[in-house]
Amino acid sequence: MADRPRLAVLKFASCDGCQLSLLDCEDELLAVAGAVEIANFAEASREISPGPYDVVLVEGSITTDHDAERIRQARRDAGILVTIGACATAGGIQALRNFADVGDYLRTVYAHPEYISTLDRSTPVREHVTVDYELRGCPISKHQLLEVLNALVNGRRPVVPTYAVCVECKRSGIPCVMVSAGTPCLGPVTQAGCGALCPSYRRGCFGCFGPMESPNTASLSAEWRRLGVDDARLVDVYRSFNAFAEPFREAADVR
Amino acid sequence: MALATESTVDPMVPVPTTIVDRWDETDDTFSLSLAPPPGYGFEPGQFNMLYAFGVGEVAISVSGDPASHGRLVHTVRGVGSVTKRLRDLVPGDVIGVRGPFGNAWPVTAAEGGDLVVVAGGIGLAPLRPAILHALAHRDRYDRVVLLYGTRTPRDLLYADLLSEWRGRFDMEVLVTVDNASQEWRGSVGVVTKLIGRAPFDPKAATVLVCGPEVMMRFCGRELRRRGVPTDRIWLSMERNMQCAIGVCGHCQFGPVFVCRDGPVFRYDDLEDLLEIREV
Amino acid sequence: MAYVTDRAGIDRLIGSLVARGFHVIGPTLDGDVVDLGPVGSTADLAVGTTSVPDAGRYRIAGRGDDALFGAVVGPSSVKRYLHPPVATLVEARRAGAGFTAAPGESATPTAFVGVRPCDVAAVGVQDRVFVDGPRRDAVYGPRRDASAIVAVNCTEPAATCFCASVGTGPRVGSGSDVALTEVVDGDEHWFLVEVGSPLGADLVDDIGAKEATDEQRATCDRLLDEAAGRMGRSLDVEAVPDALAGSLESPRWEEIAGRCLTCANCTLVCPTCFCASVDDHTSLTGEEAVRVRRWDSCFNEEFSYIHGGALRPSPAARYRQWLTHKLSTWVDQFGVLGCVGCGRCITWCPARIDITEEAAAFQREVAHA
Amino acid sequence: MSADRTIDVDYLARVEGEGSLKVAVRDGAVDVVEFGIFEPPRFFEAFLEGRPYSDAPDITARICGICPVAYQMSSCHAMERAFGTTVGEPIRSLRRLLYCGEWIESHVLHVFLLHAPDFLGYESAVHMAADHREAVERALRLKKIGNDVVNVLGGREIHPINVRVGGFYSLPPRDALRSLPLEEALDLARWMVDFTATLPMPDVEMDFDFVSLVHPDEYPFNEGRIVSTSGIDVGNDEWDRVFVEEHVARSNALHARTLEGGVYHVGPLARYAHNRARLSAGAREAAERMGLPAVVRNPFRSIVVRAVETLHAVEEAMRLVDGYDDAADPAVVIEPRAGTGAAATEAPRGLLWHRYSVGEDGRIAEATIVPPTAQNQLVMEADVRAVLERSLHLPDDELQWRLEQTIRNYDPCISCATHFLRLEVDRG
Ligand SMILES: Cc1cc2nc3c(=O)[nH]c(=O)nc-3n(C[C@H](O)[C@H](O)[C@H](O)COP(=O)(O)OP(=O)(O)OC[C@H]3O[C@@H](n4cnc5c(N)ncnc54)[C@H](O)[C@@H]3O)c2cc1C
Ligand code: SF4
Ligand code: SF4
Ligand code: SF4
Repeated sequence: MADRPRLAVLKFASCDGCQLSLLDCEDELLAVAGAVEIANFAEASREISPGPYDVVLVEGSITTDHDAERIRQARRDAGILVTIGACATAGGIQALRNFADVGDYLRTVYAHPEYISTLDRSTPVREHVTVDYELRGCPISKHQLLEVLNALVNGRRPVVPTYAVCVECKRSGIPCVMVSAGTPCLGPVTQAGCGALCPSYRRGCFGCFGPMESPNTASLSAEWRRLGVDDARLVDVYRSFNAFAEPFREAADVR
Repeated sequence: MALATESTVDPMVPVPTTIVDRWDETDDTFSLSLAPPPGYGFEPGQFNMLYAFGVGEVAISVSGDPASHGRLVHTVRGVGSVTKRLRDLVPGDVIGVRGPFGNAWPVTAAEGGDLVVVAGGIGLAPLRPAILHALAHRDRYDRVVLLYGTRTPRDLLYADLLSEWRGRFDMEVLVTVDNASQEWRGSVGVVTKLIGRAPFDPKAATVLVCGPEVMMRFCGRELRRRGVPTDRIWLSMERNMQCAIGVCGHCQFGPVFVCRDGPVFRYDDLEDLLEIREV
Repeated sequence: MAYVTDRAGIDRLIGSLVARGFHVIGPTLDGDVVDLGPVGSTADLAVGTTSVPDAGRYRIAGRGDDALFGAVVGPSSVKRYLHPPVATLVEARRAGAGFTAAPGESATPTAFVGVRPCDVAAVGVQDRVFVDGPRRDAVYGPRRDASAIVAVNCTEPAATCFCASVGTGPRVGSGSDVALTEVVDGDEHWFLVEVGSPLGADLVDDIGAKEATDEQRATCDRLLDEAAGRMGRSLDVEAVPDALAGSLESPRWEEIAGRCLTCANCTLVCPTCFCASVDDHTSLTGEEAVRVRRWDSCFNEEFSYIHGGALRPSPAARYRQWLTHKLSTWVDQFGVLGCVGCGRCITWCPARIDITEEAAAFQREVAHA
Repeated sequence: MSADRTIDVDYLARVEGEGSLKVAVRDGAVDVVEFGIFEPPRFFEAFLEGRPYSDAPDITARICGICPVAYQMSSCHAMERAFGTTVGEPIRSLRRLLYCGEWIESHVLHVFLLHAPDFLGYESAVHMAADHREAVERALRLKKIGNDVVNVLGGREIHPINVRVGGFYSLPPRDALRSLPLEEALDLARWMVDFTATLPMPDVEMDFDFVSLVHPDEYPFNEGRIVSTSGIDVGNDEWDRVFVEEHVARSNALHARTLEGGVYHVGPLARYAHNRARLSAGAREAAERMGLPAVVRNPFRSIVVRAVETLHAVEEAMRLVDGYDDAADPAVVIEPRAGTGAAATEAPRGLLWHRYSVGEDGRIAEATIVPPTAQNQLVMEADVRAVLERSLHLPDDELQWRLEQTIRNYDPCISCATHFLRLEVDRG
């Protein structure tokens, strides 16, 4: 990429956490701001310069017609488009609406649903435009975010593995919670990236990085049942932060 | 003498080496000529690990003349991040080199009979040193035959050299392409089709094959049909390679490590495995 | 010649290793598991703790005694230290038009105390990969040179153990500097000490152990013979390599793939699996670059990637690669089996896949074919 | 300058989430002031229904990536009340410590990266760093220490994974807390107070009805009664007896008022007004040194109060770390039963109220979440109106900036504000 690549950070339906990850890179923030030109990052700067951009980070899922149009524009403006977080890569927690009637939701939440314009589904960016790289996680790992920015600046392939959380768990020498404590863990079907955070706190992974490259949810669900987890709970487990990711969607169809 | 082992005790540390010259071979393929340290030598079929600073390392066969010691030539197809970075470098830039690794084409064992070289696409690169060697010692071989196929005429490597070879009386060159435009007057079709009509004595030939794995599998079958003993057919295999010294595990193909036991293998050693999916 | 010592003697042994500049590693309590960790004295060991591994399950329990080495192998093996999960291979830095490149790791002398015979054998297997090959690995080699091994023979094999059938235990073969046999019997608690190397002889000198009586030696022999008969599992090392080599197209691979999670746990806990990948990282400015080697696994899709796609996209092919490598092609490559019978892959597989059962199933299949 | 002006800020920058501001001036007088929230709704309350009680801390955290700890704390406390459970030490202290981390992180983020650039005339902190590199570096260092606190307790700074109803999944080792660089944070927080006090301060005084928690012994994080300047003093379960929410067309978030229709203010100024005496010694002393009155009515000075609260959070964290003993169970045992529980805690930007009804089966039957920014929407508009009236002499661009700054006084979190609401169907 010639001199300083221009970076834009765009937000769709989300909690802001993934873009905040960039501001949470306290040690690197000023260096990043030196290596790239932060051309459009509304959360951090009033100065918003128009596209095209070399790299566009997209946070959030598509939940309105307006946003569906915005993301198409973002794609036109983007050299490399990177989706960040479970919302952008899988529809996020708000994709739970995809399994219900949004009219009911609107009435539950808002006194005047007619004021609200929203699609009945929350969909990943990939369903609307071509995506060059995906960073998983709810939220993303800031290390992976830095890795992608660094790799793009330096013209190398970002190291973003798609294997299971277990790989990081074992590399770090964390005792497996599933085997050594009987704690159900989604690590075997979840993509690495977090550094096996939950098991390191003796908690089972709950899948916030979404499905790994070859998730065998049927086999893992069978093991969870052996540990005493009922089908209703299994549905909850797969229907959480990456509910609309295909393998988890299927896994939740237990009946 | 090997670069990495000689200059450091660590076989994983690349030796910075300067690019002396570079030129395009086709739209996506180019050659790099490096200045090797004094004493560097290789055998036809061996490869080096080339390191593009900060981007990564890839296995690339030596494609130059084994007799020319002043220059170390590689021919590379730009397909991914590392090879594309290598493509963008210019003379004076420095890359890392480790090697040479792997075994060689059996050019000596082939003496006294016909030498048949079957290449597909970039597969001609690792075979060129073998051909150059054979031509340099032409009297040691009966017929020297090259069967070469690429996707289109634009993908033919070493065009000048090919026409020079075509012009020789002591070498047979048959070229084919998968898809051709109007102007192409040569043959059209996959390279395996050439095997049936190529002039060589199957009983006295040694055949060296390099190309995509499917192409090598079909060549193997075709050569066997033509009557070439399977222990005189040799293939050069490609696998993911990260260490080149047999410790990373990536290049396993059943019982062999391609980097350590290959990349050149006798067809009869691999024949069965080649027929099995996803080995 | 065999000697006898007590817990204080083991403390002196650890002290002597420390005095010789070794960083000492041994089985310690880590939350719910007994696993390798730094040890300054016997108090740091998992004293009085046993482990109860089974397929896909591992629990610890109190023993009601003060055994120092009362648990069988935990998830980690010596591999974690000699072939570390993450190692910097190359540190490169731009310099003028070019760059400089240097090795990234140095070795700390490390002594492993309480290593089970299967794991001692595993070090031997990894030696063949990393130091006996055409080129010596620059991370493993120096670490191995700077290592010492105090083995402990196994008198209490677990349900997942099958070293006896593989020929690696329960009594340690070659490869240790000192070999201990721990005997706890009522009030009695002593260690038979056997010397395996000149360093071992010096260590035994340092701790001032007395010579063992015939009776003590006989006790240990008996305990180890009994242990050999109490293995929870077995593997037919004569038949399995060929059975697997002949089963590459068996439909059984698909059946196993139905259970396998491709989570890679088995390969990562395996004390002989050595597969690794090299990643490139750069400083943001691009001035510095490192090449880092990380444990990888044949269960990971990109492990077999070449331009155009992964060569083993299906989980069945990945499982097949693992099992045939461990129990068949390893012999072709290195002259030994890739399995030492420690049972880790059985214990730490969340899907309870059992290497001995799967191997036996292929064997039966071939026999009936 | 024309007597008719409109200023539309379509996309408010340096706030968390997507908001807009529309003001119209007719015949020289302020006509319309609308703080709009167009961030798409995410329906959290709706999909919490039917989920197990234990999902609440993880799911509600995703409402806001800036203050996930606040959501986890309000939901845990509400659930524990529904089940009649109370947690003891060290869990109670660790929860305060976790909140300290979030306050430090969030306040420093807002003060330096989002708000201070307004006072000094920079588009962003990165622009500001060109002239004030050291200040920005120090701020980032302090922010990082706040995040370190959240990290060690919660596993990560955004959406911590170690919080559960009843306590934690595992307790951090004592050494891990002791090695937090809090001494360094103390120096930085002191400097932060001094720094904010030097900022040029627009001169406005507002008559606010301040609402915050009040605790007899502590500056409030997780516990206390809900108290207002106007005399409200109720328990956590009575929020909806004294406040109402309404849905207006311009916003995807609901607006809150007092029952009498009054506009109120939550956040640092409110907490400070009600709890100044219970600030840590150093924070109280710093407030005095800066000449902060007992009640701060200039909304722009909230930046100073945030700095004082940051110092408080650092000192409080030091106290909590000193008293920490890791030999304890990480969580109390929860026995779910049918019931309703409510809890208000103090998010960095103000009162955050949760109420849950849980069925026999431990699943959520009803959820209500009222975030601070929803409560501040009306007061923000009132402030904008007041500032606008005083600033009509400014040219459009300066006026716009000044109005944005006014909005940012509230550190509004729009992600929070959009996704809530009560299960109340207006059948007109
Ligand atoms: C013995 C041998 C000799 C060779 N000789 C030649 C030669 O003479 N000329 C020539 O042109 N080529 C040759 N090749 C092939 C050459 O090594 C590859 O084309 C080259 O490695 C491509 O690297 P790349 O980074 O440019 O491409 P990519 O396809 O981007 O990368 C390939 C490497 O990067 C990694 N990788 C890239 N993308 C992914 C992904 N999505 N997932 C996982 N991993 C990924 C893999 O580890 C792989 O090793 C040879 C190969 C071998 C084994
Ligand atoms: S704890 Fe979970 S992620 Fe870690 S190895 Fe076990 S199953 Fe895999
Ligand atoms: S372990 Fe699982 S749930 Fe926990 S942070 Fe990692 S991916 Fe997310
Ligand atoms: S065999 Fe077990 S441990 Fe190994 S990859 Fe399959 S599921 Fe994972």
